[in-house]
Amino acid sequence: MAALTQVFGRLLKAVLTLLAIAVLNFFLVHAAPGDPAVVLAGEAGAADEQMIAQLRARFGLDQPFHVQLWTYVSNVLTLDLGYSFRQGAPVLDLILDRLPATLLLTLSAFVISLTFGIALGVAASARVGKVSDSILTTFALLFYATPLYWAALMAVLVFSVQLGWLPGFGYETVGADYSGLARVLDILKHLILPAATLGLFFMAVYMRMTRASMLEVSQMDFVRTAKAKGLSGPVIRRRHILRNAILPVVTLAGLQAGQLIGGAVLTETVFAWPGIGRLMFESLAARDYNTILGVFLVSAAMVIFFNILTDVIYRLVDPRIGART
Amino acid sequence: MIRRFSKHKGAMIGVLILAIVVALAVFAPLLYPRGPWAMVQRPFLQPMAMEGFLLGTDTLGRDVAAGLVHGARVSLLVGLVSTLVALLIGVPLGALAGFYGAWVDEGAMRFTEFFQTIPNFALAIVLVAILEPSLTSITLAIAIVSWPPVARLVRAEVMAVKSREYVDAARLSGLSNRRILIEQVLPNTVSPIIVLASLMVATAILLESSLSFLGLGDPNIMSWGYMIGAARTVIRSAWWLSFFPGVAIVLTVLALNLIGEGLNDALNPHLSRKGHA
Amino acid sequence: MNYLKATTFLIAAALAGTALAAETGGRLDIVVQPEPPGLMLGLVQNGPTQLVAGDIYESLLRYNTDLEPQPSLAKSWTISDDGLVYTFTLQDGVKWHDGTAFSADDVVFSADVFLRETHARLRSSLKYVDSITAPDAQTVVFTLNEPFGPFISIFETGTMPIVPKHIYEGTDYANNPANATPIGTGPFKFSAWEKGSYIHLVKNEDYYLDGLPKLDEVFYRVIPDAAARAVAFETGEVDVLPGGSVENWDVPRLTAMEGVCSTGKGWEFFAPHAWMWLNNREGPTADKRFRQAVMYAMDREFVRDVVWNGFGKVPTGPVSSKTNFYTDDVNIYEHDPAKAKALLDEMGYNGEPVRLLPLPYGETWQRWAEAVRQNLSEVGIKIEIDATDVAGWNEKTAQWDYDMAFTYLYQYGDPALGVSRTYVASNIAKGSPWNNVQGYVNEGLDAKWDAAAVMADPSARADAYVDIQKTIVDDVPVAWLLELEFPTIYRCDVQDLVTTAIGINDGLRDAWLEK
Amino acid sequence: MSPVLEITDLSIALPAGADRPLAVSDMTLTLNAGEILCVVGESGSGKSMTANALMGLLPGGVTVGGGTALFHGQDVLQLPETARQQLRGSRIAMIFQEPMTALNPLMRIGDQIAEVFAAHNKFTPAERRQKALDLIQEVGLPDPKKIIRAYPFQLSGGQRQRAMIAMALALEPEVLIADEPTTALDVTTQAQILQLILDLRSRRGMAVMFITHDFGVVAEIADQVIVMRQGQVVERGAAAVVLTHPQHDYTKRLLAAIPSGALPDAREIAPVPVLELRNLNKVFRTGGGLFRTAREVRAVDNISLSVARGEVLGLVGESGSGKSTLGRSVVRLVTPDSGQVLVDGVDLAALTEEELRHQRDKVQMVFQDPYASLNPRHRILRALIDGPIAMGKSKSDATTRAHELLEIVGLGAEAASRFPHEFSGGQRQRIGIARALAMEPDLIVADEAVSALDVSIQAQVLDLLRDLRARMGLSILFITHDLRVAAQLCDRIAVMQTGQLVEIGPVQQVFLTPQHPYTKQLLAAVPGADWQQAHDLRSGT
Repeated sequence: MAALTQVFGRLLKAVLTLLAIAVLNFFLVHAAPGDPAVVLAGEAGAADEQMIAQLRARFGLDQPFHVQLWTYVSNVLTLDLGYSFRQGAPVLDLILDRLPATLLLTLSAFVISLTFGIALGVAASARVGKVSDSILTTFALLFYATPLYWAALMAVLVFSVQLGWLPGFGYETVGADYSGLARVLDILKHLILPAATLGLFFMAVYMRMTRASMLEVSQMDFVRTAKAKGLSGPVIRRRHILRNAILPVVTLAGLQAGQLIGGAVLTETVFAWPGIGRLMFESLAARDYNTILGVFLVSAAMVIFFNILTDVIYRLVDPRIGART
Repeated sequence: MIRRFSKHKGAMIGVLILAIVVALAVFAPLLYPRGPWAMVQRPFLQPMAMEGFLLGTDTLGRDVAAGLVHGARVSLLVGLVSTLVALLIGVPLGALAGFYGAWVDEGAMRFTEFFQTIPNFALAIVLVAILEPSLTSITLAIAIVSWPPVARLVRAEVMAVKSREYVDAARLSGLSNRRILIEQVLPNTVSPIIVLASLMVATAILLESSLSFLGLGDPNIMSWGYMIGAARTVIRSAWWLSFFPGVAIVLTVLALNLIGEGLNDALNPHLSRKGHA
Repeated sequence: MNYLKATTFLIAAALAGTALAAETGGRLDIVVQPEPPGLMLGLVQNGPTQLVAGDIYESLLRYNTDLEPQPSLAKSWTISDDGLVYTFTLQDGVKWHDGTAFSADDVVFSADVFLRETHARLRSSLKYVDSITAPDAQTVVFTLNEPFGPFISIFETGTMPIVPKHIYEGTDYANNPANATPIGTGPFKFSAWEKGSYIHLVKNEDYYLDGLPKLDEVFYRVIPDAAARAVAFETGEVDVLPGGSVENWDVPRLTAMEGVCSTGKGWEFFAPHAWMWLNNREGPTADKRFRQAVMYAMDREFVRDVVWNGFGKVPTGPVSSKTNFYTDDVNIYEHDPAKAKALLDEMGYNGEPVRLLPLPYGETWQRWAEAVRQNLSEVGIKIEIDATDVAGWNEKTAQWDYDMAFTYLYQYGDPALGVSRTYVASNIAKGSPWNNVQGYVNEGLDAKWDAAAVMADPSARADAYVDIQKTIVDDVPVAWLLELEFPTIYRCDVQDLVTTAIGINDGLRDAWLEK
Repeated sequence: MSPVLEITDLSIALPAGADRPLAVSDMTLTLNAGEILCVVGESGSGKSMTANALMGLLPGGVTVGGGTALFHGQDVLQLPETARQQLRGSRIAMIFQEPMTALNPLMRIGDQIAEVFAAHNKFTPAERRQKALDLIQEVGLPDPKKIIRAYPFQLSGGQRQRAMIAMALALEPEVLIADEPTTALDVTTQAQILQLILDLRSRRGMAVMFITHDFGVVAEIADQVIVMRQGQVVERGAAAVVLTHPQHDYTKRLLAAIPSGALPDAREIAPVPVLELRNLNKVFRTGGGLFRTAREVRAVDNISLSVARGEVLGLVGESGSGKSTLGRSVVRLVTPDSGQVLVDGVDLAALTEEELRHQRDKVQMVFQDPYASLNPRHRILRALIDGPIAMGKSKSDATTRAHELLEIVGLGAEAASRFPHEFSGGQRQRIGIARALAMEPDLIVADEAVSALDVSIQAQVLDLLRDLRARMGLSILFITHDLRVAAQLCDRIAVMQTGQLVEIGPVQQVFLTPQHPYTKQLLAAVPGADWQQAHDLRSGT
């Protein structure tokens, strides 16, 4: 029962947050200079008053601002994200079209960065003060300081253009009509570079954090207890230090989900990855209001999803949380 | 403390690199008085192909070295100012939330969480697009997306310091809440804030370069991100155009991180984790 | 005249006959940038839409690279001697992609009903049209109220796409669900559109010209990043880079690759002409001497050679050298900073900052603006570049909120279609970035433009346009920068790719792959 | 009796830059089977280092400098790490001071016990579980089936320490090293744990090396005693001998510094109340939210009492009894839910924030933690004058008074210009007292003011308080968990248990003829109570 009301509370909070985001972004996006009618008319290579008026009426831009806002918010409440006049399709469809690609990219980057980050952090902490530790931490620092897009460009240059090992852009081989396993492998091949470059920065973050956390936890009393019990070093690290050291890393990872999704805009641009980050960036230039707002909402929902996910992981690892609340 | 910092090898390397960058930025007008935009030689001059053009020229025949040196000013300026603005937003908010607790805390933290729920780079893009790219709008956008961690850190620190007995003692001395917060609590949260700020400057430089890379930079000002963004299309034929600014960013950000780490070790020997949150 | 056209058709048919010997089959991957907002050409006529939809929809005519009309949906046509009646005879056995038979009624519906409502540019030409009728299923007659000189040039796919009456009549055009699966008469049929990734077209097996098209399928690939597009071409993922899809700096490298060909042809109809709007209403740019100083201050050859890799031609005035009625008998503005300074001194320019709005179409245009700023600042003009995106650019130019603004416009083969719109005072109206945005008013010239448009005699028209060009070049209402040339880059085994004045926008009908 | 462990000339080196080169030098001791050896000393004496060196648990940078430690004739200090690992937990086990942090918070108790078997490859998993259950039973934890599945946070401090002991006993070690295992516990719990260790010793016959700072504990359990000071053994011998006839000055001083159980003579105090509490209540609610039900703790439950002018009232209770909340309510750091806090006739509980600020000089507080009670960034002078100035004193008057007070508390006026980190814990506590006095309060609340100090420092601060009480006629509400300390200073004693006042009366009455069963229980649990009385009789106080 307590758990149920808690889930309910959590969801209610999420919905309220999303609504607030919808309203804020509505204001933001509409504050931008230029409107979609002018852009669309402009791209057609000619525009007169009649055409622009037609377009504005079609987009509902001739309505007073508060009416537009009310219409939007009440639509959002029924999960209707509106219609993209520019793309000629409901925004939800557009986003659902692109969402799997973004989810695949961000989730793999998340998993890659977390797994490798923690593994390398543990490895470094076990060799603290040795040369291998210095090498690992130096690399982590370098990755941490390297702009994401720059790493992406370099990766394409090296692995795609020079070595030809991996495709440098796109989601799958177009027109190859693979199915089943072949298609999965094809997508995986395309995924490696974007996911790796997106994950690289965060891997560095998690690695540094894991290392610091491991070192901190290893100073704790219960680790001394474990030693006093006669446990071997590796067992202590695995069973006692790691599980405790991971908690702050998981918390941080949850907090950084927003950054990860934001970073996807850059990655998707460089790798021509058909995700929602790119959709947003393109819609922004076209002032495709509904689409921008939709992407914002969906990505905020993703952040909340990542937050909840890390929360669940946290609960699995830390028995104290569930009992306390 | 200074002794502990100066013993930190990484931090000293960081200070050295940063000192060079700052010196170049400060003396840029003396080193390259014609400015970064002057088209001074034929385009696509390879590095070291001609005397006086150590780093080559770009697509329009502008000196890459001049661009780097002038760009350092922008990167540092944006990094510093946006961090300051973020601190101006985050410190009071976090301090009030942590100090007064109850609904103030609830409200401030909901607000902060709200900002953390919007993917920050996407928000920065929209903000810059709305305000139109300029030095001010970019700085502001970076500040707006980077204050939440400050607020959270300050809140946590204030809450920790608030429960110290000397704060109780100050209360018993009849000091007002405002004085207690400003004189007793905040000064004791400064160390982790300094550490976080040094890392934020680094992050802001990265953010600025990312925005410029996407074409959302101030076109009147030469910055490293702009240089990479502009050179991206010729990366195959003129690697040096994006390579050198990239190295400049990596080195500067690295230096700031090293300094942050050194400060962290020197200021908060027991809080080595907090700076990254 | 009738005889002449028929001959042309025979030649075209003969050409088609030889083409039969060429190999059929194969697939072509072409870059499209940016992703089109829709493929219904009657509703959207921007570049990317026309690139893709030009294979799906057709118009009555197409134009060779000398801008001479060629058969398309019309197999022959006659023009009455007074230049008022245009009669088109349609091809036999044309079917819409859904199998419905095509007829003259579709043409009448398209031109008179559908496009009148949706197509702003065509609308301005249709005002010369008195009536459009279909005496029989094979014949369409356009009757004009004045002898509008360039009328024969308006039957290009993007200007007058023929849309299916049976699908659109009586519907809300913009929201017709069929817009997502466009139905045309063209050589390729719409198959699939993976948003953000590719658009897939397949061969129209029922195409009315025997043996055409030769290709089995076409993929239009959406790759948003210019560098990634270059890589895609290098790695062989795409076969054709339409003009403007890679940055100019990549062009020499790509064309130098083995087995890669390029052509500057295929832009004759559009003749993209680049200039800077100079706000004639206020600020320093309102002064003619300032505008002339800008012309003298700019090193346009440098930009052509460095920014555009030598592609393009420095223009002499408002009319492109590719467009009909061009003359170079005007004042030529050389790069002459001293002269520019003198003019500025004469007007007493006080160093007031001038805003410059670049065209947000990528790095080339950004560099161009930077080069111009450098040129102008060297003669003492203080420039601030305004940064904005496409929407902001549209807004600022349409609302006249600029001092100097980059742009380029198509000329559509005739000054009356693509040039006069920029300079006549009647075309001053806020809200559009395609009219007389700079606010140039010269009433004497306005009358000359109007008269020249409806002269039946071509040589009289030519004289009128020379006169107009001389005056305008002296006034410098806008600062002409470059006649743009966008090279199309493709693998040499792709044959007959660029055959008309709009290039690959309707070129895939004849294209084939050498094996 | 055969020696199980013989340490000879052990020295432990500290890293460069420490306050002394050797943590322990030339330590020699013998531990016999079935014997409890107490190693006694104040903080920094090196007593824990010795234990850690034996177990191979020395912190980074600290190394064994020399000497041998023969365990059954084998020098454990020379053994390779794997061999020591095998020794640890199976033949030599150790328990620690902080039961709250010494257990892995993320692991079930049963698993943590069973892990000992796993580490030494003993038994099958099912057997391990059974053994764990037996051990839990043996150390007296209730409901073993439930405990085995519990996480540490679900157990109280005493229960955790029992669980620790269960782990230590798992493989029936010959030596148990206990490093201050009861210091963090309440007296009644401490008494139980000590009893448990005594029982186990006699049942299993193992040797115990018990490290403590508390001579009371020594008196309870020790067979042999070693007294350490700054890394050196200053005295050793049978417990009975050392306690009754200490030879070394240091031991003597330590024993003298122990608050004697002897009760001071009753003083005449006029019953003019300076503080009156009437029906005070404070309830803490935790975890309340929109969708959660709050948990309630009645920290102060309808308490009424008064403190007379010039009187010292001792408020005694175990952790969680609500005594600190009561103290904080008196100074209005906590606002009570209901009831009155009358100081000099003014009800502090009813004042608004603003009114309260101007009445802050009425009651002052001396805090527990000498390291947290002074702002590290402010000079001492500032701590002493901020309050008086806020109360309207001129800066020069306040400064003069601050210098006087620093003299009074025995630090000297020049202390004013220094920073807190330049002072020791005891000195800081004196500054804290001076700060309270600077406000010229009617009442001082001393919240565990000497609990964090070593016993010798504690004695000095108590002397100071006693002196001030005499010189200035201070009224003090003295909050402590330590009955012995309370007995030394207080005129009356109030005993609290779970938020309620269970007994209040003159100190003689409460100590000699306690009425409430809880008071009796508390008194009985004071370690070394029997010995203490004997000691007091002998020393003739």
